[in-house]
Amino acid sequence: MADEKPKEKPREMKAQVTVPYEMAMGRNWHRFFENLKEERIMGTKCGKCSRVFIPPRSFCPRCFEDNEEWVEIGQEGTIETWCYSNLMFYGQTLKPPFIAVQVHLDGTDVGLQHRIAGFDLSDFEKVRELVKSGGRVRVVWNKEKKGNIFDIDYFELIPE
Amino acid sequence: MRKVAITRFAQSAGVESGDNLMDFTYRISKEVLDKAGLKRNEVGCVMIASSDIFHSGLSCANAVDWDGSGAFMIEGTRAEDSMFALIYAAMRILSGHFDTVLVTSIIKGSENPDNDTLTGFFADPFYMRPLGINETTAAAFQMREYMQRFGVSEEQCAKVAVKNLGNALFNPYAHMKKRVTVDDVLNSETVSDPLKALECAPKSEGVASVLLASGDAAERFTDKPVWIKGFGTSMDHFNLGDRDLLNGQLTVAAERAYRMAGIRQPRKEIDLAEICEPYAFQELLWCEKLGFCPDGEGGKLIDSGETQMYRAFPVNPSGGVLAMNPYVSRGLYRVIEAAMQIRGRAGEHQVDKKVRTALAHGTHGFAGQCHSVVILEG
Amino acid sequence: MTKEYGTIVNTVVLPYRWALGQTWTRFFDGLKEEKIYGTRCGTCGKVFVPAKTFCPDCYSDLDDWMDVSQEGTLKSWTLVRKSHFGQVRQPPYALGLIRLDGTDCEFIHFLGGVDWSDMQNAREKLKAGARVKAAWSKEKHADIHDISCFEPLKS
Amino acid sequence: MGRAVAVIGTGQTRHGRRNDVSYPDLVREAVRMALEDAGITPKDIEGVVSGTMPSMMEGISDTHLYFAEALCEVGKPVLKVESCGSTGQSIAHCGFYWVASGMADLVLVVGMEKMFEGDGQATMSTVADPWFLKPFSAGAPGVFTMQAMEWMHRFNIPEDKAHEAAAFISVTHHDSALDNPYAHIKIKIGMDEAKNAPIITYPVRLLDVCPTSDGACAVILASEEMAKKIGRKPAWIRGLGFRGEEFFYGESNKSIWPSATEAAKHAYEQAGIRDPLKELDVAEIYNPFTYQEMIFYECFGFCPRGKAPDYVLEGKFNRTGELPCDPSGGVLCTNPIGASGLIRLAEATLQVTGKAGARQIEGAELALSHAMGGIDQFNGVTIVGAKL
Repeated sequence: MADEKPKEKPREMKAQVTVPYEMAMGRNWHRFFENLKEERIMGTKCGKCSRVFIPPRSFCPRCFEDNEEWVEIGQEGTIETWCYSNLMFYGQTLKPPFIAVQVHLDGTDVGLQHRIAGFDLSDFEKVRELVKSGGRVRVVWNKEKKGNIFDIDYFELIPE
Repeated sequence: MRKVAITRFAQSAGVESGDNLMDFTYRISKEVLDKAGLKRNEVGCVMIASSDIFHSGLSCANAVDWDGSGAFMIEGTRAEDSMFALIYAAMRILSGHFDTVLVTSIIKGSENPDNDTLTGFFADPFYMRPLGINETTAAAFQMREYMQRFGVSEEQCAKVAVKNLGNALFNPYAHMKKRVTVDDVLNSETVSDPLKALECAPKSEGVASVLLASGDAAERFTDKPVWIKGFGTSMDHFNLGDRDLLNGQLTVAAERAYRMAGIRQPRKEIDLAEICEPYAFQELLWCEKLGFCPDGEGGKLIDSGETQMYRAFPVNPSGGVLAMNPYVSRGLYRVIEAAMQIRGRAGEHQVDKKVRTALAHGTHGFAGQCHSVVILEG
Repeated sequence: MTKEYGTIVNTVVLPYRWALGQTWTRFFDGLKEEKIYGTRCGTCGKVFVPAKTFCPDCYSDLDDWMDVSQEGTLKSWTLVRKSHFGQVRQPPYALGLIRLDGTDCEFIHFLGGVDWSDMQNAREKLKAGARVKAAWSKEKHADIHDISCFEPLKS
Repeated sequence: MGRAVAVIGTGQTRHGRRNDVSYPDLVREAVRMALEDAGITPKDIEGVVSGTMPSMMEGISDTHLYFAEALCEVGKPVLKVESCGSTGQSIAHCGFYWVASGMADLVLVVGMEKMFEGDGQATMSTVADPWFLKPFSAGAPGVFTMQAMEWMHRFNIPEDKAHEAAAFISVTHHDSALDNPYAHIKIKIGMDEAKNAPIITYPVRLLDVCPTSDGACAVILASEEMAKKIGRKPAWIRGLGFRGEEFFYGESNKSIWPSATEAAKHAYEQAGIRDPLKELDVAEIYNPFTYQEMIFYECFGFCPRGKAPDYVLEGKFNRTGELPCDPSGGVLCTNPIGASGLIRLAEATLQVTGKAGARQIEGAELALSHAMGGIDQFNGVTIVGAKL
């Protein structure tokens, strides 16, 4: 038998793995999402370094102290960086093309990840004309609120 | 050689928590640093342990674990198992490169699906997984062999659950605590015959954190250092069929730890053991393999009553893993419990006798594929 | 949602295509033809089933393939009664550790042909050393389920 | 401080799509080569460290269990360490401290990944949390693109110049890979091709991006005494560092990337390096994206901030330049994630021991190896030298 060759080429075994999790939001994020439902964006502030966080951290990862102060954050901000994605992968939440953005909301010290939308995204060259790092954006609320990050539907560009 | 001390520690309770993983991690890590009077950025190195058994639905768990463990811009990494993290942390100190290492182990059992679902992912995709092998079925094979080969009875195995769930009544951190009888255990639902529900560990929350320090640095943080005198790990074959399930690698892991700690007669020189027994009978089998009693006499050991909390050789006065099973953290919980006993500060579950040397054990994989042993001394 | 605090349901669904490689492919091809292939180590002489690419003890390549016996003795078993998410089949079902004749390791598979409503009888039938034999599935897909289960031989 | 540690053997599989072998067999392929390279047998090994990009990529948990035999772990002390993309460096560091602590004289370190078996981008999106980051995940390219855009904006780098430099890196690395027998992508490309390749996530184009690879890498670490006893030419670990930033991407400044900067600084301090551009002979940088490689040049002090494209276009980092970077072709041409960071160390070792074959940098004596992981969060650096 030693000289017998396998009859077929090596195969692959295909499978889909599903694993369900239910994860706690914790007090801070729960409060954040509850506020989104009322169209308010709340962040937390570090008592030591004074940085304002969004998502609202319960602690400052650098100072390692509790963030006890809540502050309401502006609904406009500046584009720190952005990315036009035309890449499709399995199980993606947003269907491409979409524009992922890091927004520096007024009154915060960190960037928030979200998306820019509200206009035709099919032509990249046009998108490139419109979206610039340093440009201004504002929140567009979702009419239907579910207490998650999509209560902010998207950020729209504020014309210069 | 340098010495390594456990200086301060903290553990969370096993009951379900509404805290998110990040805040939970912060709370416990912060507690340890505050106790030690150490600032986050003064820590030499941070070692995170979080499970790779599809931990909370997040890949690269270290990414989300990083902030809460205080690791921002600090030297560090993440290990797969809390005992691995502790041992690696000790090595970092022994190397002379670091004086302090904060070890934080993290899991929120309540957020995950069943233990059996997750441990099933240890199995290879072609052979053991399609047959439904997981930690429980592997343990059931092992238990039956144990009973068959040595005549250990189901009652003797059940007694471990009676003892440990009872001990847990005195441990404020334990998850499952119950006064039960042998009959209660034997009459509980059959999970995977011969294993009964009360003989199988629950899935628990568990964030635990320990601050290790070098011999010279330790006194800055505590007046009661607990020294890590020895440690050892060992790995068995993957395929259950390639192993003797009753004669695995625990003996080898223990020998390594004993040699390092200079222990020749474990039963005499060790005062107390915290053993990782996700399945009741395993406490008996592991006691044999650790050299606490001859092979096949684990049943007699439990019958003798010696391993009860207030007797000569307490095993799992905390209630063990049967009472509290935060998968990846369970080894570190054993270490913390052993350290508490050595310090004489275990509160209501403090044992009667003076504990000078204690053993902590951790295991993961099917039927004890991988074992870790740590020897602590006051 | 059943929890009394805010949560997010995060269901992870991922696709995989695991490569069988030469050895598993050939082993499963064998099952399709109702053959159970093992490999023998030229160094230590042990026979492993399922066939292995290399000896787990000697680390040497194994290329001595053999068609091993479909009968063996039972070393241990369990009857799974409790359900969990993503389980391979609906409980109750039984699994056995089986030493196939002429091999040096245990083979794992389902156990069948046993009446689980009478546990005392089942335990008697499946005590250590009980003889079992492979029963084949009618439909074969070149996977581990081509063997339907192992059944006790009438003694 | 601590004992000296040497790399005495390395092994790499042929990388690429490897469905000819099952995962454990792939791992063993690398281990066997490393054993052979070091001239030792599995029995000699006193400890094993392994790691992958964590389990969702494999669909198998705690792979140190599954690979027990392939990794020569049975009956041996083991540790498993993982830090996402930077795993390769983290496991090497673990092996280093194991030997440095005096707890073992010979440690086997193995990193592996079979990326073809899962969905890479889907897996990487599970690194992100489900509340804030995952919903906007555009996979790894999305993250790296945002970083590149931030960097260009911050330092006023004209897009055209960055584009030109990125293409230049792509062309030179693909050329280098042709000389690397283990490399996955072996194609000859020209500047026009690189510059006009399809856009993945603007400005990142197809040829700016690493492939998906199957592969494994093994490295054997030894104490000074053991290295001398075995007698093969070793590479000495001269410095190492690892740093991580906040989980939420928007909280730290990725254009100056503190974790990369500080990890290298820590390693330089130990190695006594003050002017890396002059003192290092070669660097193996973890470069899944050409743009990112330029940011690394700046973080590692190879050039001033914002000047990487100029240096690149001057040819400073070519194989014939002042500091050749990624003469192996780097991650850009071969990326089995869990192995990638360790391959960097293996390649650095080959360079300083003069065993790098056609990709050898003449006279290389001091080399930097590096890996990056998480959501642009972690960086690990190891420096090896021909002399202790």
